[in-house]
Amino acid sequence: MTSPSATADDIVAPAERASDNYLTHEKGILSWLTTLDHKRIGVMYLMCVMSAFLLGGVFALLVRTELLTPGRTIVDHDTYNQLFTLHGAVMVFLVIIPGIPAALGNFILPLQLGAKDVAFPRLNLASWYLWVIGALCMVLSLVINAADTGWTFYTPYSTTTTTSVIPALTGAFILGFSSIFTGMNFITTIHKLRPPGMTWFRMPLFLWALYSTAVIQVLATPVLAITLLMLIVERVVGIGIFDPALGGDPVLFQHFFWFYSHPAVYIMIVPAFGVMGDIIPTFSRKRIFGYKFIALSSVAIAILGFLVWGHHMFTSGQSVVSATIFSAISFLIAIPTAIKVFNWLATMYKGKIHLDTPMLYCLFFLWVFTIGGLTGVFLGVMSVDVHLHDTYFVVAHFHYVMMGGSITAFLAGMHYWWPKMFGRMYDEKWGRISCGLLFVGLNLTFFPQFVLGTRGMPRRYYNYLEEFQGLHQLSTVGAYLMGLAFLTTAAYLLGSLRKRADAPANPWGANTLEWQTPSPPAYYNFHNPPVVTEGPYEYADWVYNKRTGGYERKAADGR
Amino acid sequence: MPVRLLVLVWAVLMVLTVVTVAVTSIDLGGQANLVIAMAIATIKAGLVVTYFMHLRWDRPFHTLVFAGSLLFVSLFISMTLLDKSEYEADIDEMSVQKGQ
Amino acid sequence: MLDMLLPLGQLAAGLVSSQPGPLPSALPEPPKVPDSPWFWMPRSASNFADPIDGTFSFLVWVSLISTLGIALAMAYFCWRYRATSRDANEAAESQVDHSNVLEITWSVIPLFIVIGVFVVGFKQYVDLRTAPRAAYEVHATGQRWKWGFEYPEGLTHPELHVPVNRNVRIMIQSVDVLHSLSIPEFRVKMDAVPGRYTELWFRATEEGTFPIYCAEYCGTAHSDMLSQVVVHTPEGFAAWVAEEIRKIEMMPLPELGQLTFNQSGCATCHSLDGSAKVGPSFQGLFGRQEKIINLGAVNVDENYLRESILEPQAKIVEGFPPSMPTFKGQLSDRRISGLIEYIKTIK
Amino acid sequence: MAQSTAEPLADHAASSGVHGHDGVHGENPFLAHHFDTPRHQFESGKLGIWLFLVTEVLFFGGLFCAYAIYRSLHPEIFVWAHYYLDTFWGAVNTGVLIVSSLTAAWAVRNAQLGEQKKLVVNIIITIALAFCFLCVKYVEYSHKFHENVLPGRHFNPTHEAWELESYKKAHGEAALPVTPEMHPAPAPAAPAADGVAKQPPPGAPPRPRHVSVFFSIYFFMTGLHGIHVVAGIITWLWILRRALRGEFGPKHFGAVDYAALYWHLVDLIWIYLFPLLYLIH
Ligand code: HEA
Ligand code: HEA
Ligand code: HEC
Ligand code: CUA
Ligand SMILES: [Cu+2]
Repeated sequence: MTSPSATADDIVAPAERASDNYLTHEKGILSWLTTLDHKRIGVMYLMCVMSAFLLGGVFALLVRTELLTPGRTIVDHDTYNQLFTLHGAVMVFLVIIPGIPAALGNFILPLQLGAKDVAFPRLNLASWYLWVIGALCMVLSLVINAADTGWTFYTPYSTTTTTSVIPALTGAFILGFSSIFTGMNFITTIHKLRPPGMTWFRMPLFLWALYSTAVIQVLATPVLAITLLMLIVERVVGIGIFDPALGGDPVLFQHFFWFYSHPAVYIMIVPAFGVMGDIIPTFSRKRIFGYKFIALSSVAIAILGFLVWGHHMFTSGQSVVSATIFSAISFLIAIPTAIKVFNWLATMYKGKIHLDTPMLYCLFFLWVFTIGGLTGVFLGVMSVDVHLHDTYFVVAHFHYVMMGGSITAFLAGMHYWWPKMFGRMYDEKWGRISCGLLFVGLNLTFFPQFVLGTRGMPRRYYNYLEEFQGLHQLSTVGAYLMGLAFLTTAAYLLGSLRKRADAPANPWGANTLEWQTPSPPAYYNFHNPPVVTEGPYEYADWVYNKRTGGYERKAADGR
Repeated sequence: MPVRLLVLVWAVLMVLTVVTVAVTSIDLGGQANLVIAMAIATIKAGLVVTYFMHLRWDRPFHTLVFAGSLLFVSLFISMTLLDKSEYEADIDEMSVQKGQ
Repeated sequence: MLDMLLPLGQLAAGLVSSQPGPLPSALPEPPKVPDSPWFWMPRSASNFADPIDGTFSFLVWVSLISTLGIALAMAYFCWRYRATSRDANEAAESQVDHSNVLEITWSVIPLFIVIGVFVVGFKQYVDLRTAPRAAYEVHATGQRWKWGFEYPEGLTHPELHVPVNRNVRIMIQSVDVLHSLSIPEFRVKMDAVPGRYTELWFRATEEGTFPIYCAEYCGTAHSDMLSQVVVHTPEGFAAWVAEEIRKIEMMPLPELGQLTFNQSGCATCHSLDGSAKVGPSFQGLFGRQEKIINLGAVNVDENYLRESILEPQAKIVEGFPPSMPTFKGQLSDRRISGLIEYIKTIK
Repeated sequence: MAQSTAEPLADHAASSGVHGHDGVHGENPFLAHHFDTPRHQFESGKLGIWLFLVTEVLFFGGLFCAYAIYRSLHPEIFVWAHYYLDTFWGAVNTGVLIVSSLTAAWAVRNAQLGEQKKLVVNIIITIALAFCFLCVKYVEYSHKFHENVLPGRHFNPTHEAWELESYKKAHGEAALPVTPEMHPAPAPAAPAADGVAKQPPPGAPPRPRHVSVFFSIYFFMTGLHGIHVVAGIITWLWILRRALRGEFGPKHFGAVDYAALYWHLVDLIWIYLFPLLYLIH
């Protein structure tokens, strides 16, 4: 994308980089807490999401440790139930739903689009505060007497247990609004704040993905909100709609819950697809393959994703007719996803591939997500799901797609944009080592769970039969390995912040607009609005400059 | 929107409200009353959306957005109702004990 | 292949202490998972096992081929088109960026595959959900945290016993929260939903003993809500039923009471050693004075005990929640008398 | 006002993409730095508010779904319980909201045309009617609280449906005077909420089980709607303040338009709630 003025004004050699950027523009904690700058809000989100991930990860390690032996290992029944509930709820509501859109997306979206900010900056800040309040409610539940319902809050257990379910529900309710606000903001921004020349089909795929995600956030999350509200009221006064003792129906709750929570899994994965779509072409120095197919398949996934919720309920007593419809549409989702996977692969064909950390994570994603997605197809087959439902096969499926898919893409994006966000390069060698460690750890943790599942081991089990011990132990070792990988990652990333700013404006030679601002970007993003004249994946004009360690645009006359 | 149109729409809305109340007192048998009440409500809603909310003159995209929300609500309700046959009549007869 | 890595896990397990967890309620010892001849699935012991395993292995092959294909292509591209260094500023060999033929190919082939598995899965599912009319019918009740099976012969037992090669239909119900009756060796599973009946059916094709799990989360002892299914020869099954009925008829009352105490889940809430659980302990209960809410002291005699079991809400002991379920209609008269006699013996 | 809501905005071409210098728009205090023109800002806000309305529709959609399911499962409960609701007050409130919708729409027009006085008047009427709506709701609610017609487990009405005026009006002859003999002493101890009912007069149906659920749904739906009305009042008060300061005019009326859109949605939801809750046959 050419921006005639951008070359002159915005791309500044590192040595003379303006000391005035969004990080330094204003000082003091208060300037952060009251900021309306999307970049700062993005960074605050990033910090919060990472802390929540640490919390969720610690719960995961406790869960895995407990499962080392068939009987009691470190905690008792009830504590175990609280641990996996909080692990699931924290990871889902606090980590991956806001993860890519609210943390990375907030920072990148306006920059990539060529806008000065999101459409509603105040709403954006409000969304962050809601996240914080929601997180505090979750923590409150943890402190009082953590909920033990599972992250799915199925009735009538959730309406009768004595643990503090209400704070957890309130937390999720508030987090839902945080997510809705982000979605509304992103749709409006993409519709209304595109600069001249930025047509829909010149938008980077990350933006297409965020757009599709925002559509789901806006359409699905309100239903979660009302569901949780009904559950809260049920607990307080006994509303009866989900209560069999009052003529209600517990299965109805499952319909309500999954009407949100299946689309929610696409809130988690579609932005990850977007990250892939930006990184793979950059590191292959080649135009993305099948741009329109990838862009539109995101939209297709977003819409079809609403019509498959019943595949979580094949054994719930749901009617055969409903089950059939839901199963059929679940399979249709595999097609747009397949299109994406194969197009990414084809992008690498005849490229020039640089295997830096972000790209390694993308390759990692490509393989691991495919396994996760394909096992989703196993579960979509009604008869096979009857056997596999609520076993560790499901646990393995969703960790392959959520941990191996979303979180991996989140890491890919974080490494890719880290220099842009903080103006520092991280240690490349440690980046690759940690990535490899995580790859081994992930497969060692979750592959044995597929085997456990097909052999009949149910999920949410505190005690288990001795025959399953070997596989559980492998899984636990893998989890420790992942913990190690995250520790090293945290160490070198945080370590990089202590260095002097050294990142060039465009270390990877990407052609999307965010790389045409200095690293870190200026407070107002662009001095002059960029004018876009070409697609986002044209690399011919970018030349590596050894002195700055980054890419610079060839002058128009071919000098 | 000219004031006359505004007031006209308002008048129609008021009349429809009276009609819907009046219709209730006549038994039309079966689900007919419900269907008529919902039809009238939908006409009223349509008037409010097209005129009071200016959708008629607004960008078509906003109509699409709003219609989309109605589409998804109706998908939600209809797919859930589809499952109704499975809810059993004897739910009532079974006494369910609540543990704690 | 995985098994070679197992010592790793043992090493980790050595680092933390291990104590045996509580035994599954109502079963003397945990069920055993019989050895399976396959890596993925458990033994196949019902009419559903083979068809479902067939679909499953087809999917395994599809997945194996897709993932290996993708991995190989990825590896090959990374090697064949590797860049030497950023400094070299190499351009890609080609900027080819679309091919409708390819797009259609890789949409249509998966489409055919998924349509295929959908149709097969649908047929099998309809089969799973439609029980044949001529079937031996057993009622299963899920209750925190035990299963109860009621046979048409008027027998209630915590284990599921069935004859081999005969259609068995199980009507499932729950009296509290959701549970799910899961028998992996049969490849069947169905939720127990309070307020309605659900059903599942199978025809066991192999004699033996297979575990039953509760597969829907139901609270504290969800993971202990185990039972087992015992598949007999037809004669063996008849003999088992006769024997169980005889046992109950012949059993001296206190022993029958003890059996009932264990089978009906009283132990979940009542201890025998004086410690209060959900409800009061049975130790020294008979003949004692109990403080009843709104009534004051009441003598614990036979009538009181009978009423406590049949109409637990009528008199609530002070200091305890009114949470005891009624056992009216669930226990025979003889069993209740047995319980009373049994409680008398606990001093 | 001409044919389009956005018509009066005669701005320099929004599409030219020419920003002010440095993103600071000296001339217009209401224009945020990331928008090109007031029209640009207005259009963005408008899309934003429509998206917000979408979330509201889905939010209430969930409730309507619960209503639909429960009603189709237990129609008898709805028939029985609706006698407790006063159609008259429901209809009055419907009228009140429709009038307030009119004034809200009118206010938008006033703002667009810069009719400051009329704008203020219309906003005040809208607010007044909103309060009126709440007052009627208060009357209805307090009446029910008084009679212990409460949601969920607190439901324990002092009168059976066939003892109510509304029932007698509808069924004339069935509503025989309830004599003491027809009231055997109520069963003791058992929680009176559900199940145990007074004896119905001949010809009248006995109370179905779980009538309380209707009131849970009723209070939940109308309560949530009432909260939206309160939010609307707060919004309108804020708009009123700005209108009194003369902040609105042909170039800047976005806030009035957005508030009105929200207010119409609140009206729209009531348009459905009214027949679904009050007009059950
Ligand atoms: C990021 C989150 C995410 C994603 C993307 C997915 C993607 C999919 N999921 Fe998953 N799923 C979850 C998160 C996710 N899921 C979670 C959290 C649960 C459990 C919740 C709980 O109970 O706690 C769950 C549970 C779950 C179930 C219920 C299981 C049960 O409880 O019994 C089912 C059943 O159909 C299912 C199906 C699918 C399908 C068909 C896809 C598809 O979208 C996958 C499509 C992808 C591919 C197919 C791979 C790429 C394609 C190719 C390489 C081409 C070749 C393909 C073919 C030949 C078919 N999922
Ligand atoms: C995003 C979603 C997500 C993620 C990432 C994970 C990650 C992990 N999960 Fe989780 N899991 C769920 C979502 C997720 N899970 C859900 C929804 C459930 C269902 C809950 C339910 O049944 O209700 C579940 C359930 C679940 C179970 C099943 C429990 C049961 O059914 O009994 C198990 C068991 O092994 C498990 C294990 C793990 C492990 C080992 C990881 C590991 O990948 C974790 C590794 C992470 C760490 C070890 C943290 C290290 C972090 C740092 C060191 C900090 C770094 C800091 C900076 C960079 C600043 N999970
Ligand atoms: C879900 C928990 C639960 C189960 C299962 C249960 N009880 Fe109870 N039981 C209670 C509670 C709580 C009380 C005290 C409150 C009351 O009096 O109802 C109680 C009280 C009693 C009493 C009166 C005790 C006294 O001190 O006066 C008897 C007798 C009794 N139960 C017998 C049984 C028998 C026999 C069974 C099994 C067939 C059983 N209970 C199963 C919870 C349970
Ligand atoms: Cu019963 Cu889990
Ligand atoms: Cu799903």
